[in-house]
Amino acid sequence: MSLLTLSNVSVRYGRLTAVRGVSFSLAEGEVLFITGPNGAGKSSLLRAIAGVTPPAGGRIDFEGHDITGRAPEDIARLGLSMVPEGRDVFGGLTIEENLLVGTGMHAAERGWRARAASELEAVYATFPILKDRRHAQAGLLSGGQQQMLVIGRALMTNPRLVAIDEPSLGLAPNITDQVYERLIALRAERKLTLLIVEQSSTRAMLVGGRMMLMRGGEILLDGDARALGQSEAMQAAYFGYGEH
Amino acid sequence: MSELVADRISVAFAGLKALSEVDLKVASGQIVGLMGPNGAGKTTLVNVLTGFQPPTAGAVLLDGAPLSGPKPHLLRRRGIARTFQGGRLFRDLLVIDNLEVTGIGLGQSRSAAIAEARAMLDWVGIAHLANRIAGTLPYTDERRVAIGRALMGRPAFILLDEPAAGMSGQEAADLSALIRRIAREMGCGVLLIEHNVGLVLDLCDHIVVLDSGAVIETGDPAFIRASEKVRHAYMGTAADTHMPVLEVGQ
Amino acid sequence: DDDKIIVGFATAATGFMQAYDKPAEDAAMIRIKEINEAGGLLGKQIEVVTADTKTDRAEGAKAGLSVIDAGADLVVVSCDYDFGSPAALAAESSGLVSFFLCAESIKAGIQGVGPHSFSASVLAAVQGATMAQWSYEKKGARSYYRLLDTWTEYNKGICDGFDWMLPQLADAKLVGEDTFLNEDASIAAQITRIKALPQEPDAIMLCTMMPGAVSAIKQIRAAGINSMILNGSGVDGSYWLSAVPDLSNFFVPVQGSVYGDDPNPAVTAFNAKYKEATGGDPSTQYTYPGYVMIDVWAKAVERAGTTDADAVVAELEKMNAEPTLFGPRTFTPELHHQNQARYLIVETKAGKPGVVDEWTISAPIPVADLMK
Amino acid sequence: MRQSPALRSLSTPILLSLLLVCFALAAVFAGSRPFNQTIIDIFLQVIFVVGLYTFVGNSGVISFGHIAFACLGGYVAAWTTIKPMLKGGAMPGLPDWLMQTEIPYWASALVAALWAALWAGIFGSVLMRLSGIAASIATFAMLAMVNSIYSNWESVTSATSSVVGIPIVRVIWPYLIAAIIAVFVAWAYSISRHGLALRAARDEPTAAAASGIDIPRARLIAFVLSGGIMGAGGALYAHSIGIVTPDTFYLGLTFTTLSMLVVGGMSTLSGAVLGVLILSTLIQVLRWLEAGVQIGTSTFALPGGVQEIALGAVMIVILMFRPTGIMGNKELNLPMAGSEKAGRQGPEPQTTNKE
Amino acid sequence: MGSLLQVVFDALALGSLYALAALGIALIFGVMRLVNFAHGDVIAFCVFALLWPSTDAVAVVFAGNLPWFLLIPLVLAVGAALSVLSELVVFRRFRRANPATMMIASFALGFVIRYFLLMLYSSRPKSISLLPALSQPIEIFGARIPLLQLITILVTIAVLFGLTAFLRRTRFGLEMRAAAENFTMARMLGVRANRVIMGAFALSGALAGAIALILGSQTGTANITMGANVMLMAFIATVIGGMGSLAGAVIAGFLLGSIATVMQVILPPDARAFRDAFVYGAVILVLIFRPQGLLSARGAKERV
Ligand SMILES: Nc1ncnc2c1ncn2[C@@H]1O[C@H](COP(=O)(O)OP(=O)(O)OP(=O)(O)O)[C@@H](O)[C@H]1O
Ligand SMILES: Nc1ncnc2c1ncn2[C@@H]1O[C@H](COP(=O)(O)OP(=O)(O)OP(=O)(O)O)[C@@H](O)[C@H]1O
Ligand SMILES: [Mg+2]
Ligand SMILES: [Mg+2]
Repeated sequence: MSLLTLSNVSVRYGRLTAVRGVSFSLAEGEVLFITGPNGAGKSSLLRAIAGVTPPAGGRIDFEGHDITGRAPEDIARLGLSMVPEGRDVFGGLTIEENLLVGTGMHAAERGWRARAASELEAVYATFPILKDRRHAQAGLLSGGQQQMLVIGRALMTNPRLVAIDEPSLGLAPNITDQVYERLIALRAERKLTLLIVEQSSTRAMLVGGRMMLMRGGEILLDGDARALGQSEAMQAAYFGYGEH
Repeated sequence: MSELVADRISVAFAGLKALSEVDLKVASGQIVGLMGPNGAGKTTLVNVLTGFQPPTAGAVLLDGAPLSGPKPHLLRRRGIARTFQGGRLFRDLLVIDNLEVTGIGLGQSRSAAIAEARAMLDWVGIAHLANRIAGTLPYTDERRVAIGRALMGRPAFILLDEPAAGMSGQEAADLSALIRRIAREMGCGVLLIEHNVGLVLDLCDHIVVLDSGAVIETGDPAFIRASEKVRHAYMGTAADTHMPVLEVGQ
Repeated sequence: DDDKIIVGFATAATGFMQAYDKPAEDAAMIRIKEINEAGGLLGKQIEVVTADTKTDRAEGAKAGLSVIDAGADLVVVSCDYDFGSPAALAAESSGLVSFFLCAESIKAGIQGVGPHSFSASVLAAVQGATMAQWSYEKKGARSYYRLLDTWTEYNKGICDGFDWMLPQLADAKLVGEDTFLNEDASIAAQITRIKALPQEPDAIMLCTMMPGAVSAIKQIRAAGINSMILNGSGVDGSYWLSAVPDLSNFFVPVQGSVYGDDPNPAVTAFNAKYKEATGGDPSTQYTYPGYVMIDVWAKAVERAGTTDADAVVAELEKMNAEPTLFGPRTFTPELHHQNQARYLIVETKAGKPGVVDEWTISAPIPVADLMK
Repeated sequence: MRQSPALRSLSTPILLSLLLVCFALAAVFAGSRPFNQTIIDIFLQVIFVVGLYTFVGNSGVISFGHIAFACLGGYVAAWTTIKPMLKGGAMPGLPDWLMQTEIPYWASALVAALWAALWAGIFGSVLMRLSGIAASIATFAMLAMVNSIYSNWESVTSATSSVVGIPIVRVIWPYLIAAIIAVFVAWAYSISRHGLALRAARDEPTAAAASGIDIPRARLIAFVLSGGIMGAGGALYAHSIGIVTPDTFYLGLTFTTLSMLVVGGMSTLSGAVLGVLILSTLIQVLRWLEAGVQIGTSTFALPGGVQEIALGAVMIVILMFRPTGIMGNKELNLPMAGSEKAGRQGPEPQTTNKE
Repeated sequence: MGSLLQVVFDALALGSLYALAALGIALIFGVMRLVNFAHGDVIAFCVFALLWPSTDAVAVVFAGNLPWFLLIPLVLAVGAALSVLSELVVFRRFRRANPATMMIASFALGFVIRYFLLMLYSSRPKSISLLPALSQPIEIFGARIPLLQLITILVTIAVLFGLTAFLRRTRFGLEMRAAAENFTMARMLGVRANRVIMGAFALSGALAGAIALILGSQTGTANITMGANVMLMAFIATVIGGMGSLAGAVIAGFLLGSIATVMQVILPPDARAFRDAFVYGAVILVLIFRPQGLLSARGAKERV
């Protein structure tokens, strides 16, 4: 059964069309990388899925609910967690508070506090630096530390699907590795589905899974990451060779 | 020949030692790399060198003389330019105006500023973007504009904070070529912060590695590549360590 | 038009001045109606045109010009000098007579507008002087404390009159003084200063106006200071007394009584008429100058036999202790205002106001002293 | 051929001035004195809003204090144009030479501009180091200080009492000319090097500092210039009604001016001017409605107070739909850059060939 | 000694009102970056809600005669309701607008409320006797302080601690602060941000109601513009306290009251009229030396 289905989704900013009729579906536990050059519309697509920029056309289903045009908080509450591009930390809150914000949506469930506490420990285990500075103000963290924080925060909400926009941005190589380690482990533990946007296909090739290439708001290629990554078609599509 | 020196710089933020007694030297025409894990203090060091952050101890020396007064605009006028981790363009202005304004800030006449701005856009390779509103540019181009802006008035030093972040391989390679030209053709001293290890190792004459605010290693690229300390503190897959991989069949 | 006389009201129909302008205007209308019913002025009916100043100075100038363009023979302007003067200046430059409904600053007239401008009320300074002399003579007050709200000229005017009178009262002494601002949320510091006096003063001259007056009085009494409180006419009326239950030893000078106990029965009759016309009793004495204004102006027009401004002004300036419903009125070529007037003294005792006396200061306040 | 940007943007002040001229002509043809006065008020408001724009629009710092400069200017008019005899009575504390001075209204406006600019320089050199809301509050504190001083300095300002005897100017032209000058000055500043630097600093202060721009100094220049415009406006205001009091120049005018600027669009000159024209027209229409209009045989009138409520509601609605103001970030411009004729001659014959 | 204590009490008496008002302003500012100029008019509205609409000079008291245990909740509820209404009808549509636009919108809203009251009640100040028992002064160590002010001070401190604990310790408070910092991001984390902001408005409105009660009983007057001055001082207190810092706002509120009181005490009679010039001069000084405010709110300063 597919967890997330996009049918013919498009996104517009005024006259500019950033995403044109994109359709795909994502099964539970799948890992999907979306790559593509600058301005391909990757971030716009993610924002449409998360309900931040309502799509101009098409339909999005998540876990059997039509979420097209729904409010971001409703989508989040269905279990879709998104890490946007650019580090949207709550600068005035402490690191721990940042991590806890999203757990509030489970407040109606029993035992949520205990679960939040154990999630917190898990995030701290992945990023010890966050634990060291748990009571520091998030806005004062370095760029990379903030990136760790937003990823950790998204994982705290116990989501079914995480969509992450450029997780490696500004991260030191070893930290990037840790992020991926954690994501992959979570996928194994609780069938977490991953939708990851990365500029380059290198990481997708290393990790494996499924990969899509976006360009000019459309999906040009869709297939196995390792296979695609090495292909000539990939290079051509990425840079748009032979199109004019 | 001109020389920018960080002399035993320390910075503390309410109990947190962001930098402790860091020494660093950049000379004209030289590309110096600054590496280190997240939160090592790289940006803080650049902030100190450009007057955005007064050091708790130590001094910044320009050609042997200490720079006094942490006024960023004055340091810029003395030839120490920088870019930021985010683009920080003047988003409502045209690209050409972004550069022109900097010329004006440096005290150039209006016409001189415009002329230099045009020449600079051309030199950086983005002359075609001159009349775009800066806020609408894609990421890569934004970086180039920021670099062009920093190069106005031909500064003696340019400090680049993660200029290649979020760039694809090809884009990073283009950027790398540009940085090399800045050093070779303009004779600028370049301080480069990057997490793209390949780019740094390839480009720099000299590399300083920070961890937790202290210098843990300095040397030429070959030495840094080989350093066990650096590998331990910093390197990941890029230096081909282990990497999580999906089990086959998924 | 030759068959009618036009009175133009450039007054506030909206904004905070409306509260002052409206009652006086209603009273003026009553006098106009009386005149029209008695056959009109110079045999012509008086007609009224109005323009709203919106309690704004720039709008005031426009309102003035509007009624002038509508052919006004008399331009009636807002109660307060600041808000009335733009329209009055417009009238002056068109060579028309203007009357402030109830302004109590010396500027409302020759000094601040020009030779064709008058005020229908009495100078604020007279109020302060009246209270000082009356309390000295009739209440035996000797030690005075002066508390000035620096918010308006009116307030300062009261205190100026008080200051002029005090030195003339042998062995009366000013034991302290202080200032506050009408909008001050608390005057605790000022009260502390009064409390710090070795002895409670006999009287506190309180130069202020609504709404800050209520707050000040409330706080003074709450602090247990029981001195007599002397005021200007601005705090006349019983509408606010509920805020200071059982207020006593509190004195206000008024031109006529709104409490139904005016020694002159004609005033009580006027109050009835006012109620008939507007549906409510006059709430303060500031209703009355509107009536006086039309009264004296109409008399001057009758005597001059024309509405021509200069002729009317000349007749007005001949008035010396001209009797009106609310006391005698005098205008001179130097002063188009009252620098001496008969005042009724209203005392509030256990929350009930009533007329207890009548007082006219022993000498008019010299124009030179008023101008300083 | 492209023209230089400066020349191209020249069409903005020209168009705005033409608009103002239209208003002036309307007043002349209507021939009604109250209407004439209304248009004078509108021009004064244009001067104030354009003055405020010169600082706020370019620096991005909301100033609550600019009306203080209008106050300074208004009193200069009082000090320099009232007949010496009258002055002595109202403001005995003036120095002798000032007491004897009597200059024409236009000269008083000039002196007022200089005097206000001087004080803007003095206050500005302290305040311009601040940014954001702290700067806004500091400018407000400046206004309150000026107000408090002018409301109580008996001997030179006559305190709260109105100063009278200022020659009244009821012809419309001086106000029109002053408004047009203000528009051109504001335009010239915003395209100047200082204006450009300040606008850059507005968007990205950090990057501006890293570009060599001395932000406090850039702000100070705008502050002084806009203070000067406000000062001239204040003096003319005094001449339009013949009196000044400190509370004319306080919160009421401050908020009217700011509202017009924000509703028009605070980052453009066109927004500043159109904000005044549109809101003033709206106010006027509402006032007519309130006074009663004849529709057929019956008179239709809004109850008193509805005017203000409607004005507030309309402002909210405008801002809801145009959060950056009516003009947003756009300047009023000729549709065809460079051809000065296009605007006036209506639609041009379609001879252009499309490629 | 007694007189020094008296000065302290007088300062507290004035300052407590500013401090309490500043809490309402700081709360909304912290949550929305909105300088809510309508707050002063909400205060006035709460007082007028106790009177029947009439344009006569004499106030026709209506709810004002209720016993205190009904009166107080009623006024707080009126404030909260009006405040929530203003959020629903107006401010909700300004989430993405810049602070200047929101500020002018709030000003326009205040204008609407003010003239609405004016239509119903006329511009004449009206007198009411609210909770008269509270005007009695009480003596502490030979210094006098009106009971009302003592209550105000206690209420202010209680509200400060209550609010701070609420914002720091509760989930709702955390969500409120998160929504304040980054509205969209908070929603992406499942925070029902609109509800949260509505909650903040309700709190702030209830605080306006509290101010209304205090001002009403202290001055005995209902006046269309009665909230304006307090609102202005509260706004200044909010800024010099450190934007968004509740404790800072309270401290600054007391500080403003103290400066005004001390000036009143130490200035010679002739200079006393200029008191406000000194007070505002002090405001400028504070801002110059601490532009970020006395207790700068966390996150107020962006790092490079
Ligand atoms: N808020 C916006 N308003 C207008 N245009 C936008 C907006 N956001 C994105 N765009 C435009 O939409 C297009 C797609 O942008 P998007 O950010 O989705 O690309 P991307 O693939 O994420 O690129 P990058 O790799 O640089 O992050 C671009 O042309 C961009 O300029
Ligand atoms: N203004 C500040 N207040 C408190 N702590 C700060 C401040 N600025 C930086 N820090 C801390 O100092 C440390 C160094 O930060 P810095 O930004 O220099 O790191 P960096 O090396 O640039 O990291 P990155 O690669 O992630 O950008 C971090 O732990 C950061 O949280
Ligand atoms: Mg993107
Ligand atoms: Mg960094």
